[in-house]
Amino acid sequence: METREHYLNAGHSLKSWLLTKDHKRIAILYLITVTIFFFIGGIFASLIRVELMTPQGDLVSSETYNKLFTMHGVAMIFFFLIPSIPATLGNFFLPMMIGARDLAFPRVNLLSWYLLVIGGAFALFAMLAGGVDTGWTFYTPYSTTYSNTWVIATALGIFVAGFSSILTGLNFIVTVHRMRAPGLTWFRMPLFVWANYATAVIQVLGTPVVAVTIVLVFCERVFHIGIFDPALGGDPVLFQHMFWFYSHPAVYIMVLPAMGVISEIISVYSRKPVFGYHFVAFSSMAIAVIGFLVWGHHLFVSTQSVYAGLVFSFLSYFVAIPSAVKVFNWTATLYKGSISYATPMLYAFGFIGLFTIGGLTGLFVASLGFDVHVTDTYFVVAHFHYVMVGGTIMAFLGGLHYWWPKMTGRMYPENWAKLSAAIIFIGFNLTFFPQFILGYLGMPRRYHVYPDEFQVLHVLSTAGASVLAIGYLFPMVYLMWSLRYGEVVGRNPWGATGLEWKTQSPPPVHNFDEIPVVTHEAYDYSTVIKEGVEVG
Amino acid sequence: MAEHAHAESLALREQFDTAEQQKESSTFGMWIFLITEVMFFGGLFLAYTIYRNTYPTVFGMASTSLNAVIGALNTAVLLCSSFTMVMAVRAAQLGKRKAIIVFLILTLLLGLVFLGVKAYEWNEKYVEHHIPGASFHFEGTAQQGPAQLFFSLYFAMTGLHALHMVIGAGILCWLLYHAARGRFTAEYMTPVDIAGLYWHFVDIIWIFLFPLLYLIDRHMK
Amino acid sequence: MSEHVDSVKTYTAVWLILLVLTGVTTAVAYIDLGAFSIVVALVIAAVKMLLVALFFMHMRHSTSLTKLAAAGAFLWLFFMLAFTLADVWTRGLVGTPGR
Amino acid sequence: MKVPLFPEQASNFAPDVDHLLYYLVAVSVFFTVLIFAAIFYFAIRYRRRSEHELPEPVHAGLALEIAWSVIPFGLTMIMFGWGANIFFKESRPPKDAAQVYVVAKQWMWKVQHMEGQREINELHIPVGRPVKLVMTSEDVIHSFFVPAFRTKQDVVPGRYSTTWFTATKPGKYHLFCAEYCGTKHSGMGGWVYAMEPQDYQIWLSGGRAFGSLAENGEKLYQDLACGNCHKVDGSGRCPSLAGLFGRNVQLADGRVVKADEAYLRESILQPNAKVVAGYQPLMPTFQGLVTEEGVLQLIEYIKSLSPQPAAGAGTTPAEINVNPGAAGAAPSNR
Repeated sequence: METREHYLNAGHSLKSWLLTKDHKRIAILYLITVTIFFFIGGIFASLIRVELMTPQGDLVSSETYNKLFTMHGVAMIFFFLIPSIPATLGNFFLPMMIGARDLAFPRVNLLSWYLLVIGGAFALFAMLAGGVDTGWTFYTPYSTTYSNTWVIATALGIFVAGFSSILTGLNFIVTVHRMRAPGLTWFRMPLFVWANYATAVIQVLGTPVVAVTIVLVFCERVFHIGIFDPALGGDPVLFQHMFWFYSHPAVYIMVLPAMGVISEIISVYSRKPVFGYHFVAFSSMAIAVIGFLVWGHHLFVSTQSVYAGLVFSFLSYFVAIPSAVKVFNWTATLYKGSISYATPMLYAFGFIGLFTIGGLTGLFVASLGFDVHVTDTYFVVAHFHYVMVGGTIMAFLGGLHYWWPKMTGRMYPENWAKLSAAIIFIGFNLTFFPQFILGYLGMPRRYHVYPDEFQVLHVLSTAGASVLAIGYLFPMVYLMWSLRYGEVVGRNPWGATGLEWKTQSPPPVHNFDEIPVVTHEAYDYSTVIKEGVEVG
Repeated sequence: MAEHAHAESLALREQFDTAEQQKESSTFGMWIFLITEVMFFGGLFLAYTIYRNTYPTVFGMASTSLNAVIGALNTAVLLCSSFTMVMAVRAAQLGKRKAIIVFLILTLLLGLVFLGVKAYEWNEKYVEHHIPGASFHFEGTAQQGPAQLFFSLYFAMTGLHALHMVIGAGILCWLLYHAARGRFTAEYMTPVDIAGLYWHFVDIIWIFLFPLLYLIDRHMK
Repeated sequence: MSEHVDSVKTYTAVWLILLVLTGVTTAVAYIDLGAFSIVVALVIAAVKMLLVALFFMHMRHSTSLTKLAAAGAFLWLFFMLAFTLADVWTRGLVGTPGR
Repeated sequence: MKVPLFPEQASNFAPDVDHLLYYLVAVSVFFTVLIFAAIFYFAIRYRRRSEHELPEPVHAGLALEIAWSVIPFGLTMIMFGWGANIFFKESRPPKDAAQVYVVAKQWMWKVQHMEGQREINELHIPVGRPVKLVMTSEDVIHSFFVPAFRTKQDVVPGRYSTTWFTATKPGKYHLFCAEYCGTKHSGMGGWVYAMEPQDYQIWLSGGRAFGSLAENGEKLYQDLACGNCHKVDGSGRCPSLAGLFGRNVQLADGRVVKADEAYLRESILQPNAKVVAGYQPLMPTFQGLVTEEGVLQLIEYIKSLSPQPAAGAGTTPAEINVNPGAAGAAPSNR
């Protein structure tokens, strides 16, 4: 055991990491990168919350505040949430789950990490050089003509990071189509693979549009050519169409892989196949497709036509079906299961609860007459934080704990993990639930100074944010600790069925000593658990 | 595969089981990449559609100021380059090293001719003050704004197309280098094949750009 | 695609048709067809695209997966154009400018 | 300190939106409780009792899957229909609405009443009478938001956007800019004063000194020498503007457009975009020479030249079959 070669000890030099083509090492590189951006974005978030404790705006100036929320959004969305699950857990486990030795294009995989780093460097440069204040949405003509901050550097960063996302998606699609182990038919694939496949489809079809939109904004700003400039007869609402054509599906880039993680976790810790496997698999694809047809629900009050608004509102409700199908099927999976309360399962419970609230409030804002009142208020802020923080980050942490023993060969400390999961859940709700009320009261988004009567709810939200911040620091510390002191684990500590659990922990360089042949459906626990026989 | 001295860097990679699987993956990967390109240019086509729909008359006037004959000839040049490219791929399929090189050189030359003509046209626009920006002026209409929108789109679309051509030319040079060293055989010619896909795709973009940019309201002139 | 080596004759024929179509589309542009000139121009361009894709890009020998992927790209392009135009074309119909 | 948990209801739309909220909350609470309860119950009832237990798989039934897709979907369709209904109402101002012009710029709201009152960051309106706002922006996108009225409308440079409401309760309500517009975005707010009609009349009579909007427009019209070409009797080089507003105009390229505010604005700033049939494109652009407020005054003056009494009548909603102009399809002009 001590001397066995695995992907972590196959080379110790910096070069062996920076020039690696091993998807597992690239996943670790990604994990480090997105964690850094998560903490950068988190620092901005903390400053925002501290600032909002008082209505006067006395901690920072308006200019600084506008930069804070912009950079919080940019760091979190483009450099944390979008790459978070697909590029780390997906990169690590997608090839293993389909029984492949690597992704189809390992060098492209490494390139896409470098692109993220280069894009991130541009964004970081913009942040350090003075920041950018357009909001992460870069609405024209503010971003092209009026803002005098570092728009170009940030836009370049997002453009480059976009190609990172495209290449990851491309790699996943080809890998799933061409690299599956013998016997692994489409409907034997784990649902995490389905979810990442659906995500990859969105990345490939959507990201190029935002890339070209950024190119146009870039040209307009640098050469003053004016594609969206109303002074020349250009249409600023066209920018919003092009931006949201990507950025609404991008929400599903963030949440679909999270749903995939939850499917895995719910199944393993109930020891039952996911209820309605086919429906859950297809619902991922349905979300990917329908998600492209609803972008105009961000434009209800933008001077978009009433009829377009009607169509977009109507179609938005179709996304609700596959999302509801997933939630119901996860819940039904628990029925007559053998439910363990391991940390990943707690995160999964948290995910289902928070995603349910986030999803249901999505129905609120898809309703035209209702959205007119709450759009661009804290109601929307609360809604998408429930989906992205309550959804994606809960699943990311859940997945990280679930696969941690496989990735590192060591177990995390269970009690600390449970404690921090509870702290995160409580802190999250305390932070964001008051924002629903604030939003309905009419507190607009992106406000540095606000009327006094909103202060109590803001203070409550800030208090929650401090709890949440502590909750996020805990796993950082104990996961690092476990790298050295965690209990050594065997191949399959959870009694899980995926192919990734059939190889050693941590896995060897080429994942499998021998490529497995798949003969069973996914989640057939009778192949792993023999009643009365020791697990592991 | 392994008998060739350089084969290990180009032939079967360790993540694949068979050469067939590798070839299919590479080709499919290139198709997926082309899909992203469709959507990339799609954003520009969207902006074009919206503004042409809003300002039909000005777009017609601005379009007729372009030289349609040069545009058509340049289209023909690009189609010829596609023909020589497909001939290069065919030569690679048959393992004819010399023919690969000849056809790749022809493709490269035709591509450079296209870019040269494009540069000439852009220079003409510069002389005529049709480049969007402070010194923009389009005679014949008081609607300078929409006229400038047309030329903004013209430069964005032809510029990004030309950028793809330049990248394509770079890929052709890379292919030529390896073809000269005899790395492509009838069994292993995937790079030539997928470079061909890319080159033809760039051609297809131009096939749409030409009528959309050059041929609006020609009959009015 | 070493399994399918098309003949030089096929390629030459496609090439010549493409050149002819370029001439046709240019010539037709000088005839006043009203609203149909854009339709004709786009149909000719689509035919040229299909010729290039099917023959030069060997799509007629491709797997159905590749064909599906290519069709998907155009479907998505259609989504983007159709829904944005749905907005632009119906603006102001309710009697208020904007909205 | 007062800590409100629910916004005031002060417009005709506020009760509608609040009722929709109650429905949405009821549906959400039902499903949230259902799912939370199921998770808790299953998690406790079926907790793992031995490390080696292997539960029997439970297979999904098609009927169940369809039921829990279709029933919630039916509930969401009510959300759609209800919300769309309110939205449609919000989008169609009544014909007798009093018109108020709003020009937004970084970072203030400039309001002009028909009678000549001008306000900055304040809007005085009478209770019980529909008010229609015609808005545009001089720089970036802003958004006119009055939480107590439950209305919001983006204000976009280069075009007019419209919203309307009827205040139902006298009082002082927050006006916010809801679309991020730069450094002092959060300072771009003010107050809407809903007043009893008689108080409103008193307030109105306080500001006659400025002259009415149409009077100011007439002054501007003379300063810019518009009348040199646009002669009233139609003998000038340019079409007469008398009776123009609200009429359908035949254009040189064959299209017919309705002469509404957007058309007049475009014709002042981009005269050659729509040339009237029988006239030459001679008019120079007034882009940069007239402010957005000036354009609004000119429009009001041109409206006052129409035979039917325009005072306070605002625009009549265009018929559905009228070509909306620049934004509309114009396939005939290829």
